[in-house]
Amino acid sequence: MIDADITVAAASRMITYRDAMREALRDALLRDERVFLMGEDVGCYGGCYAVSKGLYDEFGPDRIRDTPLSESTFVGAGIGAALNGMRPIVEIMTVNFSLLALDQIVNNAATLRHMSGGQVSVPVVFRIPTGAGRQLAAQHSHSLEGWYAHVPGLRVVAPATLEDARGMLWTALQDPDPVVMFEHVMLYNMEGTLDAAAGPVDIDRAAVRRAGRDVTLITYGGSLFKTLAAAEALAADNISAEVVDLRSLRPLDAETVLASVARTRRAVIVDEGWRTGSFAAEVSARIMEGAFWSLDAPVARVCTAEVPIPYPRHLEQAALPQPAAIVAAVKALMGA
Amino acid sequence: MIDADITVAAASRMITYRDAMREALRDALLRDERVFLMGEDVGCYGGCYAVSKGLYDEFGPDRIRDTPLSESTFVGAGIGAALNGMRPIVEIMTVNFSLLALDQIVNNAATLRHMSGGQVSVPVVFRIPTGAGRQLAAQHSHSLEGWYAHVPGLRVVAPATLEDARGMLWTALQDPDPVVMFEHVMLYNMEGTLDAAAGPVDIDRAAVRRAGRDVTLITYGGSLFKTLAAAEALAADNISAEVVDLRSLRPLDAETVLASVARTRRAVIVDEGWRTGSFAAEVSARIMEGAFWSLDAPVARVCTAEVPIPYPRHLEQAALPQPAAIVAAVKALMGA
Amino acid sequence: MSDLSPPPHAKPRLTRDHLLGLLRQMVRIRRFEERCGELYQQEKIRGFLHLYIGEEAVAAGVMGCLHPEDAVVATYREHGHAILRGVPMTAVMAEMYGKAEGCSHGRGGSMHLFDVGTRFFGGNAIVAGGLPLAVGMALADRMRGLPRVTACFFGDGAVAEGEFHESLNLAALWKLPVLFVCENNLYAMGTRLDRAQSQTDLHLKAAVYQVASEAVDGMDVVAVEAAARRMTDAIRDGAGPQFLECRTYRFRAHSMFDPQLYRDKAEVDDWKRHDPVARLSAWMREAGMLHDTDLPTIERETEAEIEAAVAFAEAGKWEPVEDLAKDVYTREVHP
Amino acid sequence: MSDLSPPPHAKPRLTRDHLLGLLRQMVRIRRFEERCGELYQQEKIRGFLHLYIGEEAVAAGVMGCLHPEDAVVATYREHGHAILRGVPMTAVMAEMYGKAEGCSHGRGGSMHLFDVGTRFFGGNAIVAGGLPLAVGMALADRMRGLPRVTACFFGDGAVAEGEFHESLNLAALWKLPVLFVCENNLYAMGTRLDRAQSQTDLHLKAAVYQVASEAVDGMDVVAVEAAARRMTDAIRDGAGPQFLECRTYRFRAHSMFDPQLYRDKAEVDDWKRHDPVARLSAWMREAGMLHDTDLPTIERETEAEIEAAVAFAEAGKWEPVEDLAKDVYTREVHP
Ligand SMILES: Cc1ncc(C[n+]2csc(CCOP(=O)(O)OP(=O)(O)O)c2C)c(N)n1
Ligand SMILES: Cc1ncc(C[n+]2csc(CCOP(=O)(O)OP(=O)(O)O)c2C)c(N)n1
Ligand SMILES: [Mg+2]
Ligand SMILES: [Mg+2]
Repeated sequence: MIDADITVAAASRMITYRDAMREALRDALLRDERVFLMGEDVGCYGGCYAVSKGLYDEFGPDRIRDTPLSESTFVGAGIGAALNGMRPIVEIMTVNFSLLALDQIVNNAATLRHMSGGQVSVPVVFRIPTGAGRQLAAQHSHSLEGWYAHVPGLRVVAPATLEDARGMLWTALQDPDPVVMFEHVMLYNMEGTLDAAAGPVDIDRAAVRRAGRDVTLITYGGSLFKTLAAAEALAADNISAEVVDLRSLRPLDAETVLASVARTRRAVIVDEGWRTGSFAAEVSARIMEGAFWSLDAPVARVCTAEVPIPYPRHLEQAALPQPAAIVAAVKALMGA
Repeated sequence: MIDADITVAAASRMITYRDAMREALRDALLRDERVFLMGEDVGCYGGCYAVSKGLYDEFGPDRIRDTPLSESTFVGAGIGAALNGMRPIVEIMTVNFSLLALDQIVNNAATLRHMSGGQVSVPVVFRIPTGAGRQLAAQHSHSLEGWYAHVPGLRVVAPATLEDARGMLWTALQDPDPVVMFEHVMLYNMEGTLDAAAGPVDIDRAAVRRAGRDVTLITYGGSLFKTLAAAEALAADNISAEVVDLRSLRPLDAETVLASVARTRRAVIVDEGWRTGSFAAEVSARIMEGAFWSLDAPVARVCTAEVPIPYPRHLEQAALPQPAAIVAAVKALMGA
Repeated sequence: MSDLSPPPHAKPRLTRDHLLGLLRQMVRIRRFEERCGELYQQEKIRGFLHLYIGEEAVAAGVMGCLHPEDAVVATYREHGHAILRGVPMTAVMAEMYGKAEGCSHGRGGSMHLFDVGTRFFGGNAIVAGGLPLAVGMALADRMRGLPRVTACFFGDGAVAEGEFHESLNLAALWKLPVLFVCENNLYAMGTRLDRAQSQTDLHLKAAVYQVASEAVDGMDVVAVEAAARRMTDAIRDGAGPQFLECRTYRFRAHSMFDPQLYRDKAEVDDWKRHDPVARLSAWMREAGMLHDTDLPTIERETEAEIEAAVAFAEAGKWEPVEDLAKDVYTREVHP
Repeated sequence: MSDLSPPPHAKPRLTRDHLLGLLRQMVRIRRFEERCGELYQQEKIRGFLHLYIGEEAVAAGVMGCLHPEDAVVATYREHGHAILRGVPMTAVMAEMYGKAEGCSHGRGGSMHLFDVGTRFFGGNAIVAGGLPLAVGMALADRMRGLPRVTACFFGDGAVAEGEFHESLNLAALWKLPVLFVCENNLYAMGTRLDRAQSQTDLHLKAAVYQVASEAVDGMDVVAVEAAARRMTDAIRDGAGPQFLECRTYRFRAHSMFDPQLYRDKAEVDDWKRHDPVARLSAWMREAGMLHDTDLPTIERETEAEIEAAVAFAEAGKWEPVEDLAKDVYTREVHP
């Protein structure tokens, strides 16, 4: 998807997001013997999205650990193992099923450090595929990143690029606290070039993925490429859009967002969550609080329609944020 | 708390929020034989917050139905019973435990109508005590109303006054779709006068609880009385604050909010949720989108500090929104 | 409604007519599913598609024991159940296409077939998510004094979920009229039962809740039906919930994305020797109950039914995009 | 660490010294809890307070079988467990006050006692929420090759939760070194066991997962200890998880808010006749093992320990409000 048409440089290679993620897993398993991967069908089956394919053969059933269908308990077990000297990576097959494990994440992973007065840390990483776009209908298409970003004690990241898919996991594992990593399911097949030496990246700062003057488009995860496409379309109309990829939802790098908006004086937030109560609302509120006086127009949101995701493709696509809607929102702001 | 010092009129009586809620339950059980109450310790024990005390003796174990500790299943059973001709009221002991039932609420209650193409309705009411203030520490003090308000297919209400405690339940039961009703635990002991003829109230519109000119304070549930106290304090400083009680979080009555802000040109939102990703963010974003050009100052939020609620009273109180912080936020906006 | 609905308290029947009926039902599922697999390759059907091929004896054996007023709650692997319950194949196929004429008006797709007319309550894509619903439906019947059964289908994988435990307990505690049908096909996606559960005799797990519980050969439709009839009769007699473990096998991949790295072809082939359709026809043939023209007739009629369903689906309409926000609430609500 | 920690593989001992130790531990809990009840009335302790009075034999019987490197995961009714595990009574009492000197630095309160030094991992206020944690801790020990036991305490009510089912399965499937201790006090708040669970023999529920399982008289500290010793020995020998159901009773209300409408005083009085403290002292007295000065000495020493704990808590400091945001993250993070 991105960079796909750029010639591959000597020190870089073509790779998919899926493979970059698998490399990151392999790398972590090789670097630290305390690391193991646990989840439904991560082993024998090769992972529901084939991310861990091959790792079972290489690392064996102890470290690539298939679990029964018991989301609450294997997530809780990951927390317990982290308390007791391991560095678990727990894959929850999709965010949809993470609802069954939310109690463990909110009431244990996020609170144990605080409730114990700082005696323990919970160095666990939750990998959670998220998002819609595959016609999986109402129970299999949620985008709940914003909920996780609400919870003190958690860190929440969303790798959108190949670099981040390759690099965020190790950084997350080095973090003493629980990190929730959201991987948008539509990104796995994305292919592009990655530096051969690509490695750990920070998980603290937002990134400006495209510089621009007239408006700031703020997004994360699966919506990044739709937003970049919208920016491209806007450029054709002589509107110069800056694109900020949040990368981390908690903590939120408000500084980068506000600095951009201070320059462009306009902002549109793109978020696959349902509009009401979306994470986009938080970003909008932060801009309200931190850049109100620089705004030339109200901050707008492009989110998912307030409907459980329908099965047919045309309705699903109509429900989700699309480049055309982003372009329209920007033009409305520009009074164009 | 409110009205406590007003003389009781002939046609009204003193009553607590708890008793008003119990009257509403009794009323519903008498009016409609399809109604039953189900939950942990609602029967023999008399309800964790004594709301259903006495009803077990009056209506028997079938209609005041004690459940095992199995949040996911008795909530799902409430949904199933609603699908099949009953009008269940399901009490989840507190919002903290509702995390264990969230899958059933999000993936079944909220989606069954849509997934079935409109063939079924799910007329269930979930009663969920919420909020902090009783020194119950990190796992027992959540305010997750905003999460529920994010979900299409649900209606979410928060009765804050005696009238609403008495009146919202029946209206909710008349609604063909699932209604989640949040009762703030600090309100149960609140006493005041209630009209003897008090009955069903709408669950669609926000209410202006106090008229004012200089600033709009927007809140709901347990924070209403802190907000009214702040308005009172501001009045002493000649700042006239209007107080809007949202009453319904989903749908959100943006019209009432925007109309008020259009008049006062300033707004502060008070919400017991943690600040980042709070429902207050949504309200702020709506004002951004709907009243930006009328604003004389950025909309501010007074929320809970980003910390799991600590046990000691002084720290718990410091974490929660308080009248002093509301007053300070308003004064900051007024440039005072 | 299934055309196999028996009168109350009927005994298992081994008449030619009855067995031919069972055979026909299994063939209807088999051919329908095969056609769906092709349509998936042609990208007519999208999303997830979970085929039931190999497991037909379970749905066929159970469904005939239900009455019209009973209810069914199923999983994402539920096309066969829907069809045998009496949801018109046309409406099921249109739903797989996502057309407005689908049984869920196109909104649900393969995993969310609904049909209130035949009391078919989905189509649930959350593993074990249907069990609490079934318990609640049965609770409503009990409270309303209606002598109905709710049949709840789920897999071996669902037995590991917490909701299984909670639901069995609640149904047993309140003696609710639920028939739990565990379709134990030995795998939950790629995870073999013994790699997921310490107790692999799943009916023992149910028995500990004081639920009457039994395991049967799920490749033998007659055995399944006999057990299901005993159990539905018992439920109607007030004996409370019953648990039927059907030992079966899926011949196809878990879904259309599954490369089946986790099992040998030899294992699949072994199981195919117990093919429920072949087995019943062979048995009937030996017993002189299957005439030479029977199967060809069934096949021909089924083929015609399927082609009509495909034609219906093809002719169906896409719901207009303007209707996107429909059917979220019963009354209009603007968030 | 508990001063009763036995050498590995010790057999149950019925020596005077050993029994006196058990008696002392039970008295320590009893008197501590009584004092906490008073302090609650005086509003020194706030929030929820769940007293363990009546159930002391369980903690006393089990805790002595654990080694220093073992771990404990408990519930909101865990003061006794913390004290017997070796968390200083001073730090426990300061925690109940919410003082900075508390074992959880005041942040947790009565329901969240933590002490990493004695490997006491809480204090969990979500019913059954500790079971997955315990399973995970045991998994880590197994993967790290450490021969440790994780003891997990929970009530009869927790057995109805989905996490019980999932955790027993996972521990059994992976043969993890967990001692599950079910404190069956017949009630979950106001709900009597037989009104909540269809199977009231809880150890049978555990057995179905292939977990070695046993029920003992939880009012008899010697019986509890003997069973716990066998089980911890078995776990150390690699036998996998074990489940110990202790049949006990709480003499007090569920928490300080409970008017106890759900049970008769007569039932409580009946159970009080099995008071574990009275029972052990009577038995020792009969056996000539309890000298006249023993109990008074224990009582006096316990009284002194408790008064010192109260004085410590009273003298403790309130954490400054400026520190509110502390201990949310290990490194500084600004959301
Ligand atoms: C709660 C939940 N977790 C995970 C999944 C993903 N998933 C879908 S089907 C399946 C396997 C279920 O196995 P089983 O219950 O045996 O049914 P089968 O597919 O074999 O019919 C899994 C893991 C899901 N849909 N829901
Ligand atoms: C998941 C959850 N649901 C409900 C509660 C409220 N609650 C606290 S203790 C309790 C009873 C638990 O009973 P049991 O497990 O038998 O333990 P006991 O209190 O008898 O020691 C309940 C319902 C809770 N804390 N967590
Ligand atoms: Mg299966
Ligand atoms: Mg109990």
